[in-house]
Amino acid sequence: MTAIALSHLTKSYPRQATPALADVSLAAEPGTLLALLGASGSGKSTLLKLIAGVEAPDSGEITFDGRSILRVPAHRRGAVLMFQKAYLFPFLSVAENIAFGLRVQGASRATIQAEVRRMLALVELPGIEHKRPAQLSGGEQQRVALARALVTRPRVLLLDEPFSSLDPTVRQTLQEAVRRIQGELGITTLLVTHDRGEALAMADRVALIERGEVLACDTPRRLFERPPTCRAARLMGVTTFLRGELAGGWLQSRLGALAVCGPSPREGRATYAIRPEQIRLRCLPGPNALPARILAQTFRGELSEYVLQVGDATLRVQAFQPVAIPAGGELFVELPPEHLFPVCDDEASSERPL
Amino acid sequence: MTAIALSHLTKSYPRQATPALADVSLAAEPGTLLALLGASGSGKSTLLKLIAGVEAPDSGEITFDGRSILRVPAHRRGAVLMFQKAYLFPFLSVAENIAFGLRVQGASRATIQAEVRRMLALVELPGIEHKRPAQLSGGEQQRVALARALVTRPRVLLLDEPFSSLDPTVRQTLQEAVRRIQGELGITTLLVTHDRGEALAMADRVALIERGEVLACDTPRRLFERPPTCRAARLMGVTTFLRGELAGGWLQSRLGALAVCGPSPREGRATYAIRPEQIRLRCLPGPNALPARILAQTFRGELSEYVLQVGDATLRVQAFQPVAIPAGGELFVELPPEHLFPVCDDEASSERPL
Amino acid sequence: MRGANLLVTFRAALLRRATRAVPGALCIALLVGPIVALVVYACSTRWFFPQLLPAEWTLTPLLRQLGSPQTRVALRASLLTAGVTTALALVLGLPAARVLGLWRFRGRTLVLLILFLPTVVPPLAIGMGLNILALRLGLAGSLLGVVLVHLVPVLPYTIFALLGVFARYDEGYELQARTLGAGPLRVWFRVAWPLLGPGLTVAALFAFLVSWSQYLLTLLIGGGRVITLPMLLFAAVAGGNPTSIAGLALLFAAPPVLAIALAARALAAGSAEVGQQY
Amino acid sequence: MRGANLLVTFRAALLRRATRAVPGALCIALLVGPIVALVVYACSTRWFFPQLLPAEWTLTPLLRQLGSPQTRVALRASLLTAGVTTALALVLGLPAARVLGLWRFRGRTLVLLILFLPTVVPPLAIGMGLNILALRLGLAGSLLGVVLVHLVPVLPYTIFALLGVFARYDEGYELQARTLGAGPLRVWFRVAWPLLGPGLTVAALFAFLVSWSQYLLTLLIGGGRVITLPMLLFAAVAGGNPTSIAGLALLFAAPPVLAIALAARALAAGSAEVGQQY
Repeated sequence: MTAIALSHLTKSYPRQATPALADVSLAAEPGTLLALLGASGSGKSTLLKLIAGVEAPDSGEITFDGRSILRVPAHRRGAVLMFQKAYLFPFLSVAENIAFGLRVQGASRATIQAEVRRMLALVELPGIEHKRPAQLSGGEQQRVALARALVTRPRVLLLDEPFSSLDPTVRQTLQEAVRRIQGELGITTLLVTHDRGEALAMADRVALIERGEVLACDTPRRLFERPPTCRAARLMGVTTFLRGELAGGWLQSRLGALAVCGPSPREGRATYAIRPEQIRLRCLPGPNALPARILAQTFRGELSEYVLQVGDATLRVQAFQPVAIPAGGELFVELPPEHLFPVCDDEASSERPL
Repeated sequence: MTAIALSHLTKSYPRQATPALADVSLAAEPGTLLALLGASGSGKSTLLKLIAGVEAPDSGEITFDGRSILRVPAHRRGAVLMFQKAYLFPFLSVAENIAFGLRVQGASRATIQAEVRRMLALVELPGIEHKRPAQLSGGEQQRVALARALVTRPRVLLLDEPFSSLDPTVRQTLQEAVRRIQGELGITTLLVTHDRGEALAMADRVALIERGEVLACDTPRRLFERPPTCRAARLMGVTTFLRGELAGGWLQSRLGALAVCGPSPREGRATYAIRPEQIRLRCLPGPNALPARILAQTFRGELSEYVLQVGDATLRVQAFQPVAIPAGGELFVELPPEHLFPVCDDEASSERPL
Repeated sequence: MRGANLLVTFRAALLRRATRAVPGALCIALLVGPIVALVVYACSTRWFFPQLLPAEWTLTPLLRQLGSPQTRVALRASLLTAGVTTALALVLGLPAARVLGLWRFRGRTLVLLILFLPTVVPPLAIGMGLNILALRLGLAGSLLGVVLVHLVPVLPYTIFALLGVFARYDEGYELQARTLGAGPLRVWFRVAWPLLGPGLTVAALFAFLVSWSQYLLTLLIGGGRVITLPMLLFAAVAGGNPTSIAGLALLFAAPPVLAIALAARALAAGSAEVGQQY
Repeated sequence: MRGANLLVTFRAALLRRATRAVPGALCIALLVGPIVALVVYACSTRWFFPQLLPAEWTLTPLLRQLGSPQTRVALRASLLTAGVTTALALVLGLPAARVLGLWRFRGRTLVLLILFLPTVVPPLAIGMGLNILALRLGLAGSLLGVVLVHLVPVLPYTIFALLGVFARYDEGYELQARTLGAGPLRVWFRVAWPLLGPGLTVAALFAFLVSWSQYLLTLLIGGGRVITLPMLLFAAVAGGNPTSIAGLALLFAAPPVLAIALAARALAAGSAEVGQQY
C-alpha cells in the first residue's frame, strides 16, 4: 500500500497559452481511491501522465511513500495506467496479454499460468485465456486490461476514464468490479473522470479540477452536500447562488430577505448556495418561500426538472416527484434555511448572480 | 407537419445471424418528437437509415402523411439525418455549410444570406458565418449541423445520437435547444439514443427497442412509471421483479405474501415489478415490509444506492437521502402496494426471478 | 532537485533528437547530392576528373539544345502521353480503389497481388507481350497505343495511392449530403471531390511521374514513331556529351518538379483549410 | 408492393455492380495479359507472326539457360544487393517516417518534396552525379557502392510506404507497455514491431522491388564489375532470341512474385490475427 503525494506540480505545453497544470498539490492515502473530477481539457489526464512517468513536470515533486520518483523511469515506477481504450495487444491472446507484465519481471511459466487464471477469476471472466482481444466485447476488453494491470501488483493504479466508452449497464457493473477489486487488493488508485456520479460512487475522496487547478478535495458526501466555493459547487451541479448582505441570520439578496442557519462565516457580503433538489415547490406561501412561475418543465425519470421565474431571475429546481401544477401556474419556491450553505465566492464577477 | 408511419419493417444484413429489424411498426404524429431508446446494436440506427432512404428495407412500408416513400430516392424525401459526428463539410465555411441544402434547391443569393443569418440566430450562434468548422467546439459544430439540417424546412428530422459525444453540460443545453426549436418549427422528429434521461426529457413519445423489436411505445411518464413488460421495465431501470401466484389481492412470491393493489390482471401466475426508488427502507416492521441486510451501499449524489439481502435474494434500492443504518445493519424494506405494478412476463425463464 | 530534473529531461531530449537527426541528414544528403551534380554539369563545359569544380561556366549550349525543334516535339509528345495516361488512370482507378479501400471481401488480397504484378515484371517482358497485342489491334506506333501501354505500370501505382485515400475516407459526408437533398452528381462534385482532393492530387502526381519516366514501353509500342523526352535523353547518352546529357536531364526533370511543387502547394492549402477536423 | 421494392433494389444493385465491374475487368485484362504472353514465349520455339499460338512447346532452352554459371552469379548479386538495400532502407527510413508520420511541424511539406525528388529525376542523371561521388569515395565497382546508389530511389518509396503505416499508428500501445514495466528495447521488439509488422512488410516489399529492378544505376556505379540479372536481360535483348529473353525475364520475375506472395500471406495472417480491433 503506497501513499502518493503531489506537491506544487506545474506543467505547460508549448503552443498552449494556459498551463495544463498550475501548482497542483494533492495526496492519496495508502489503499484508497482518489477521483479527479473535471471537464475535458481540465488537466486531469496530464496529472496521470506525470505520475506514470510518461511525461515530466516543469516543476514540483511527486512522491510514493515519501520518496521522490521523478528520476525513476516510467517502466520502473510500478504505476500502471489504464485508458478509455483497452489497448490490449491485438497480436497476443488474452492470457498472453495478462502475462505481459509478469514476463517482463521474469516470472516462471507455472507462476504466470496460475496468476493469469487467478486474475481472470477476479475480473469474473474465467476460461477465456485463449481468445483474441478482437473477439471480446468492450466491457470484457476493459476487464482483461484491468487484470493485466493488476497482475504485477502495481504500487499505484491510474485509471484514465476507463469506463467512458461503455454502455451504461456495462459501465456500472465494471465500476462495481473495479471498486471491489481495488478494495480487496488495497491498491492506491487515482481515477480520472468527467462523470460526477462515477466519481461520487467509486471514490474515497474526490478532487475537483478546473483549468489545471484543484478547486477542492474532500469525501464524496461532504463535497456533494457542502462544496466550499462557487466553482466547486457548479461542478457538483449547483445552479442557484445568492449573493447579498448577511446580518443577524438573514441574507438580503436580490430575491428578498432569506433566513439562513448554521455557523455564518461573518457578517457583511456573503454568498449562499442551494442544491437544485433541495429547493421545494409548494402551493402556499411560507417562511423562505418566494412566488414563482413555471417557465419549463422536463421529466427525466427519477427526477423532474423545472425552470422557474422568481422575480427577475430564473431558478432551476429538481423534484423527485412530478409536481401538480396549480391552475394559474403560480406557486412558491421554498429555500429551506437548513439547506442554504455559505460558499466562498471565487468566480469572476462577470457572471450574473442572483 | 408530417405524420410518419412504419409498418412491418424488416431488415437483415448478410453475414449477420439475427435480423437488424424484425417486423417493426411505429407511428409519429405530425410535429411530435418520437425517441427510439435502446442499447447499441438494437437496430435503432438502421431504422433511421431506412426512413432517410440511404438503405432499403427487406419488406414493409414507410409512409409520410399516408403516402409511401419507399420508391423516392434519399435526396427527394425531405428527411434530414443528423449524426453523432457533425459531418460539417470541412472545405466550406459555416455559412456555406448551412447554405448547402438551399443551394441544392436553387434559392437566390439574398434568400440564402437571410436564411443563414436567421438559422444561426435560432441556434444561438450569431456572427460566426465566416468561421471554418475546424475552429468550432464540438457543441458549436452540432448546432451548425442542426441549422444546416433545418434551413431547408425538412418534412422529417432524424437524429442519430447527436449529443452522445458532447460534455454533460453542453449536452443538456443542446438538448434543450433542439427541443425548443423542434417545437417552434413543428418538425416531426425521430431521436435515436441510448440515454434514458435524454429520451424521457426530450420526447413526446418513447419507443423501446431491443434486438430489432419494439418492446413498447408510450409517453415518457407512463413508460417510466408503468412499463408494460419485463424487458421494457429493465430498459427503464427496474431491477426488482416478483413472480408468484396472485389470489385475492395477495401475491405469493419467493419473498413471502405481498399485498398488491390496483386492477389485477387475473388470478393465477403473475409477475409484479417495482422501481428501485419506490422501495422504502425503514427501521421497523410493517405491512409489505421484509427484513433485510445491507450488502453494499453507494453514494451517487442525488441518489444513494443500496444492495440488500432479502431472504435468499438480493434487491437493489435507490434512496433520495442516505439512510441512517441501525447498529446491527438489520432493517426492513417496504414494497408499497401502490407502487407494485403488474408486468407481462416476456423474458426467457432462464433468468432467476424473485 | 528541479535543476537536476530539467537536466535529465534536456539530456534525454537532446539524445532523442540526435538519434533521429542522423538518419534524416543521411537521407537528405543521399537525395540532394545527385541533383546538385546535375546542375553543375549542365551549366559548365570542360569538367575533367581531378578537378573539384568545373573550369568554365556557361549557359549557351543548354539554351541552344532546349530551343531545337526536335526537343520541342519530344516535350509535347511526353506531356500529352503523361497527361492522357494520368486522366485515364484516375478514371479507371477511382472505382477500383473505392471498392478495394472501403469494402472488405474475400479475395481482396488476391486482387491486390494481381495489381502488384506489373510493377514487378520487367518492362521489357511486358513490352514484348504488349507489342504483339498492339500489332494485332493496330495500335502500334500510335499515341493511343503508347498511352494504353503506359497504363500497365501506371494503374497499379495509381490504385495503391488511392487505396490510402479511401482507407481514411468517411462515407458519412456523402450520406449527409444526400439527406440534405443533393443528387448523385452533386454529391460527387461538391462533396466527394473536395474531400478526396488531396488524395487525388497525390495519385495524379504518381500517375504522371510513372508515365513520364517510361522509356522501354514507349520505344517498343511507339516503334520509333512516337518520340518522347526519355528517348532523346538516351540518344544523347549514346552521343556521350555530358553537358548535352545534363541539359536534357534537367528539361526532363522540370515538369515533374513543377508538378510536385504544385501538388505540394495544393496539399498545403487543403490541409490548412481542412484543419484538424478531417 | 414488396415485389416492386425488391425489384427496384435489385436493379439498382445490378447497375452499381456493372458500373464497378467494367473498369475492374479492364484493369485486370491490362495487367495479366502481358504475363501470359511471357510464359508462352519462354516455353516455346518458333513462334512467328501470323500464328495465334506457337508451333512447338519445349522447356529445354529455358532450363539450360537457367542452369548456366553466369546466370547463377547474377542471381546471387541481385539477391544480395536487393536484400542489403532493403535492410538499410528500413533502418534509415523507419525513424524518418516515424517523425514525418506522427508529428506535425513546419517544413514538413518541404521535406516531403525533397524526398520526392529522386523518384523524378531520371536515373541516368542521378547515376552520373553519383558516379563522380562514388569514384572519389572509392566505391565505384563495389557491391557497397551499388547498394548505396540503390538507396537513392529506394529510400523515398520506403519512406512513403512507412508514412501510411505511421499515420494509423497509435502510440498508446507503447505507453501502455511502458507503464506495465517494459523497458525501451522490450517495447520496441514486443509491441511496436508486431504492431508495425504488416506495414513493415509492405515497405520491405517496395524496397526490394525497386532495388531489384534497377538497371542503369547498377551499370553506372558497378562499372561492369557488378553484374545483376537486369544486365543479363538487357544483353539477351541485344542478342535478340525471344525464348532466351523470355526465360531470363521469368527468372527475373520469380523472386519478386515470391516476395509478393509471402508478403500477402503475412498480411493475411496478420489481419486475421488482429481482427477489426487494430
